[in-house]
Amino acid sequence: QKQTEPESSQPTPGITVKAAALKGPTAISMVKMMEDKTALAGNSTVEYTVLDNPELMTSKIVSGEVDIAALPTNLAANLYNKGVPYKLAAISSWGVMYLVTADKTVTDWDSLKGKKIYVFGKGATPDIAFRYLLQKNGLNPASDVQLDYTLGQVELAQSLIAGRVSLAVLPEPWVTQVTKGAPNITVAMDLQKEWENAQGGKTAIPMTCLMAKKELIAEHPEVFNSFLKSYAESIAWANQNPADAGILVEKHQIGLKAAVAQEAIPRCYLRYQSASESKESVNSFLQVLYDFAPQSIGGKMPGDAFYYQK
Amino acid sequence: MHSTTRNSLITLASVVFLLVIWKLIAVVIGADIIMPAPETTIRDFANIVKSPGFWPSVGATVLRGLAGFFISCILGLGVGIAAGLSSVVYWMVQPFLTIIRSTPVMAIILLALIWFNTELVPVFVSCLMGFPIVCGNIIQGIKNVDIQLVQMAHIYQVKPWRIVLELYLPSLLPFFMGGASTAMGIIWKVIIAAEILSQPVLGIGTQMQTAKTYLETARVLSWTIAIIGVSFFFESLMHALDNKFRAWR
Amino acid sequence: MHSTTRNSLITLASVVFLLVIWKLIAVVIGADIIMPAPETTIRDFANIVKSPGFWPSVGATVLRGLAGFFISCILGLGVGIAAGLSSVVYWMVQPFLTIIRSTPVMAIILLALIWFNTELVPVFVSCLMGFPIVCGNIIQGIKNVDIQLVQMAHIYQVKPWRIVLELYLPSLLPFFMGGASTAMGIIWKVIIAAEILSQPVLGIGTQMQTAKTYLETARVLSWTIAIIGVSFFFESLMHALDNKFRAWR
Amino acid sequence: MNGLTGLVVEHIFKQFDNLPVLGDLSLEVKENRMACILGPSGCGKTTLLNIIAGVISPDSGSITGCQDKKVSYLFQETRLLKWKTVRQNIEFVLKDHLPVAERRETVNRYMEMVGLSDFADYYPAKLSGGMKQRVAIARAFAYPANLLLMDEPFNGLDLAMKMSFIKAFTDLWLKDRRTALFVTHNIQEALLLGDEIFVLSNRPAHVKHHITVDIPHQERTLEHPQIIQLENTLYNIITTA
Amino acid sequence: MNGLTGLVVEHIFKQFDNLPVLGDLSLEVKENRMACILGPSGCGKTTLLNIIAGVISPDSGSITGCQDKKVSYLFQETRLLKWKTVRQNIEFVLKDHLPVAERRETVNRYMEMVGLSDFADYYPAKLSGGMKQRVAIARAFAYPANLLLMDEPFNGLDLAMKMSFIKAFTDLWLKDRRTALFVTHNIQEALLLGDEIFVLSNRPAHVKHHITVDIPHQERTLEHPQIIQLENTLYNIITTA
Ligand SMILES: Nc1ncnc2c1ncn2[C@@H]1O[C@H](COP(=O)(O)OP(=O)(O)OP(=O)(O)O)[C@@H](O)[C@H]1O
Ligand SMILES: Nc1ncnc2c1ncn2[C@@H]1O[C@H](COP(=O)(O)OP(=O)(O)OP(=O)(O)O)[C@@H](O)[C@H]1O
Ligand SMILES: [Mg+2]
Ligand SMILES: [Mg+2]
Repeated sequence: QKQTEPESSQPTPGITVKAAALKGPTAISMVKMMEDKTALAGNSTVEYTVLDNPELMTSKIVSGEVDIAALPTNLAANLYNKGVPYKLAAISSWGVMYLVTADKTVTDWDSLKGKKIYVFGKGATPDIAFRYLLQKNGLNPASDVQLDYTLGQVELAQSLIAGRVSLAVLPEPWVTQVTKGAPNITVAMDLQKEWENAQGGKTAIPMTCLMAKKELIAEHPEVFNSFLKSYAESIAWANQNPADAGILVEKHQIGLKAAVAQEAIPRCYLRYQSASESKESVNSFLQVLYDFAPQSIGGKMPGDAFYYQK
Repeated sequence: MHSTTRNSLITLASVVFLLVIWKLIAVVIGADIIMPAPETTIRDFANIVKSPGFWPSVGATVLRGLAGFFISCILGLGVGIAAGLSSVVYWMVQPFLTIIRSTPVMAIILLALIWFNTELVPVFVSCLMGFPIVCGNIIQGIKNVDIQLVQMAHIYQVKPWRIVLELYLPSLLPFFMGGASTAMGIIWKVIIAAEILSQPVLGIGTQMQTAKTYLETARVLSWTIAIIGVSFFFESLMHALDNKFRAWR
Repeated sequence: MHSTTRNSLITLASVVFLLVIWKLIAVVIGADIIMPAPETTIRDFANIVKSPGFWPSVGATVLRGLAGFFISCILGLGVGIAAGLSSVVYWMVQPFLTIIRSTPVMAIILLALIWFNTELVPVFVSCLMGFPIVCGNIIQGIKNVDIQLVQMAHIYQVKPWRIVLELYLPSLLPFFMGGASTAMGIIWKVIIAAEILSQPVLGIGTQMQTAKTYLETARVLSWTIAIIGVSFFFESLMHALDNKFRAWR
Repeated sequence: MNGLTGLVVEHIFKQFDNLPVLGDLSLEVKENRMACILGPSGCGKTTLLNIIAGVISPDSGSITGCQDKKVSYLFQETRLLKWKTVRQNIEFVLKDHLPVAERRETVNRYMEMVGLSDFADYYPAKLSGGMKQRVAIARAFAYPANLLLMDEPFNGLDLAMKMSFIKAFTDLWLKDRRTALFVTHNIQEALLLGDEIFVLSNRPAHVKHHITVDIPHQERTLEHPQIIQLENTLYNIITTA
Repeated sequence: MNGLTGLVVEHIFKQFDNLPVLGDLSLEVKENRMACILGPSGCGKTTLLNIIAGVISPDSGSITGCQDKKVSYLFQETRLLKWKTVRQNIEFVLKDHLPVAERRETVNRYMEMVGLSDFADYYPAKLSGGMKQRVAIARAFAYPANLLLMDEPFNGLDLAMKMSFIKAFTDLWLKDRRTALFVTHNIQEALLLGDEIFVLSNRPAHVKHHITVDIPHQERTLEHPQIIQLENTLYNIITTA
């Protein structure tokens, strides 16, 4: 706080950047920065909030309350298409989706035929991505398998542990929780890998991203760039030190316990990649969503202006 | 007839007033994604009404709501009368009522999902909300029944079930109507919330949730208008019924 | 005294019965993560009561609940009496009531989050639930006020505000109590739901949501017990008050 | 017709909170006779009828002779169901006791008797005070009881109507005798109807005077010399309390 | 004291639904005199009082002389607030008209008059029928009105009490005259209190007979020869409708 005092003797009084992250794996990317209270260029500081649900994130972005936000990429595209003055700054996670099962006969796509698969959030990204993969692997989502959307993520995890559900698409950190809680449940497929296969090895699935306010980018480019730098470091650190990161995750109430986070982090595919480098991946990802349900990304593919160019 | 026209006019004026406020809020907020203007929403509403999925969704939600309402009323009347008449029953059901009233739906929903078919979960949840409203009112109503009339009926050896039917029920009517019309209104809200959670194939809540994940706020509001319309229709029905029951006034 | 003991015993018996059912369900389901056994839960409950965060969380929720309750009652009484006395007001507020009753909380919570401080959102949302319950009952109650008494008061030129205070209010009491005690019960549920959505720093709902994401079902139930306890306490208070008000019976 | 003992009330005590209302009250009404109770306002007459009817129980004392009797009780208040019409109010107490045809005929007869045939479909809210009282009378008379209790039955009726009711009631009662006990504040009513007249004291009430009227009912008129004499006696008893 | 015209009721017609209740009813009560209405049950007496009090409005006809008067109305039903004690019920109508000390004194005086001082803190549910009526009487008398309307005021009271009330009321009224109009079914009450007696016809009601009683109130007793003669006249008028 000292640095932000208006009558500071410092030659360049810094600004306060407001950053928000969605609870869960998305926020892990920022945990090191939260802990270190890393100062940005020009003695600027960051104020962090962890938001509980996408609605809160939406309202904070629409009202312009936050400068930088970590959120699902499709939500970013949707918001962008609806006209919020933000840009995609970087991709932070490349997927957290797994097919988990207690059923040993599930080994490949063909073995899914005729099975009942629990998926959560009908029409949301995991659902669309999974149906896309089914199609790509020669299965008709409507007839070859039975998709059940009854349970939410938490209920799904509980039911898997309790043995009431045996086959489900699940994101981290639930995958870790479930495999910890019920040893008979294993990860049958890494949907990230499957996505890469389906895309011919060209692109990965850019699940969550960092979005920044145009105003910040334009008016304080050096502050913004120093943020990106710290952010990239923070991600790298978390990947290298999952145990320490886990402890911080619990401390900052990001929605995971330390032990869970430690195991989940390697499966969250946290990797910093700038917007311009990620363009192709993002485009093909959004295209898939668009083909299934144009509304899911706001009715159109975002143009080049969506991507922050250094 | 004449006063009906006047009443409709007043209601209309108040709806117009609401629209104006809405417009103002929309202008102040200036973000369609948070609060679309009324005209945008109404245009969108016109579209969904024409879409083929509209009536089936509305129908499914209405059926669930009515089921929840009737179950709430029957249970509420039964338990309320028993608890009102016997203090043993009263103190016996009290813990159950407290639990039903105050337990967060979240804590129950997984059990509900395990035991009931997805289609029925909203009905179950709406009973958890509607039943205690009706029941609480009936318990109060019973305390308010004129004991002198009950004494009279006992002296004249009127059969107990006829005392309940012809003496208690009419005395309870205003309390029942108060509870039932409130429950009727709130049940729609609860049904939607439960549909959002349990995602049955057809239902206004399911549609709303989809619109919400896609950030289509105007669509969310269009479905809200649909549920308000449904609610308004049934409330008017209740009001008409209430007036009919009061013929003896 | 004597009958109070008896009543407590009956309630106790019924609580024990509930625990037995709970135990049975837990055994049948056989999965702690879905339905922990009562003894596990009670042990966990004992732990959270001792934890330093317990009372502040409970206190915050109780404060919000009481605020929501009192605002609901005051608004419900005011609007209810006005609408009950004047048919113009009745038809004017009708659309507002319908909207408040049936609009899904979700559609409002976004707006609420923009306008209110996170701490206040649960209060606001609980008013949206409590107010129409009280209001609906009061409207019915007004219809039930003895017109003969009102005529008497007019003949004797009693001042209007004294007629409202000394004639209408006591007549409305059973209706008000019916509405208020139901609202009181349900408000806890709603406060929790809103806390889960808006995540204020302190609150039972916040704690519950955390426990839920950590898959700590016993902890979720422990907090449920806490809210049931709170609800039970205030309901008993209402009951005592109600009896006091009925001294003239 | 059935029942053998008449009504015997012995040593009744009743206290409300700290207010002693009945203090050692005893009286006896013989089978198929009509008794009348006179007494100051608030002395406990209604309380006594309520005790006999079983609505409240005495603190001590015993009542015999009404256990297995059907009781018809004309309350001090009309106690009509306001959501039922005149006809429905009377039918309400008859439904469980008479078959439909007979019930309809009975209801019509008693409505005719109290002059309310034209108002059969009126709700109580639209009747005058006296008309409501007449519905209550019709209901009490129509009910097939062995014991008839009436608390100020002719309250709020005009003189002509009261006279015709007293006549009609006497006729009915002579034809189809029942044990009857009624409360009144009117000496003439008491003398025209009662076989026994009990005058109660002030609170705590007991029987202060007991008069037996030995004139056949058919012969009783207000001009009958013995009646006039009893009237004066009673008048003096009551006004010089 | 104030007001100059008395009460003039002219050509009143009133119909409920399709039931004509009052048909061209006219009557006049002179300033500070007491008038009495007799008439068969259900003929429209209460309706007439309600019209005069302004509770309901007539279909046609005019009423003059009560516009700016304070009216005290003893209704046919007691109309007590059941959540208020005897004292509070009387205070309820006085609060806006008398300062606190005077009010307290007035309430005590009238409770004394109706013999309910010991029951000041009783709720109506615990009073007998006659006691409730007495509270209503105390309330109506205590209220400082210029016009007093009473519908069967002495209903449910015992004879001794009624006589003492008639006496008390006459004294009050002689001291502090008000225009008064009351309904009764009792000829003796009418003769002891009324300056004018109007006998109404059957529905639709109009004034069938009008008798003026010219005996000073202090001299009226039931033994007064002129009263006895009038009593017979009225008795014949009423019973031979
Ligand atoms: N609100 C009403 N609607 C319809 N009819 C009514 C209403 N009020 C009174 N009546 C009718 O008007 C007639 C006169 O009623 P009212 O109460 O004036 O009689 P009353 O002379 O006071 O009789 P009583 O001596 O029995 O009190 C009755 O036949 C009654 O049924
Ligand atoms: N439930 C009660 N609680 C307390 N006191 C009561 C109750 N019921 C009656 N009383 C008292 O008992 C006394 C007798 O009442 P009761 O109604 O028997 O009188 P009553 O002889 O019928 O008088 P009335 O001629 O006025 O009808 C009264 O003083 C009354 O206040
Ligand atoms: Mg009595
Ligand atoms: Mg009348």
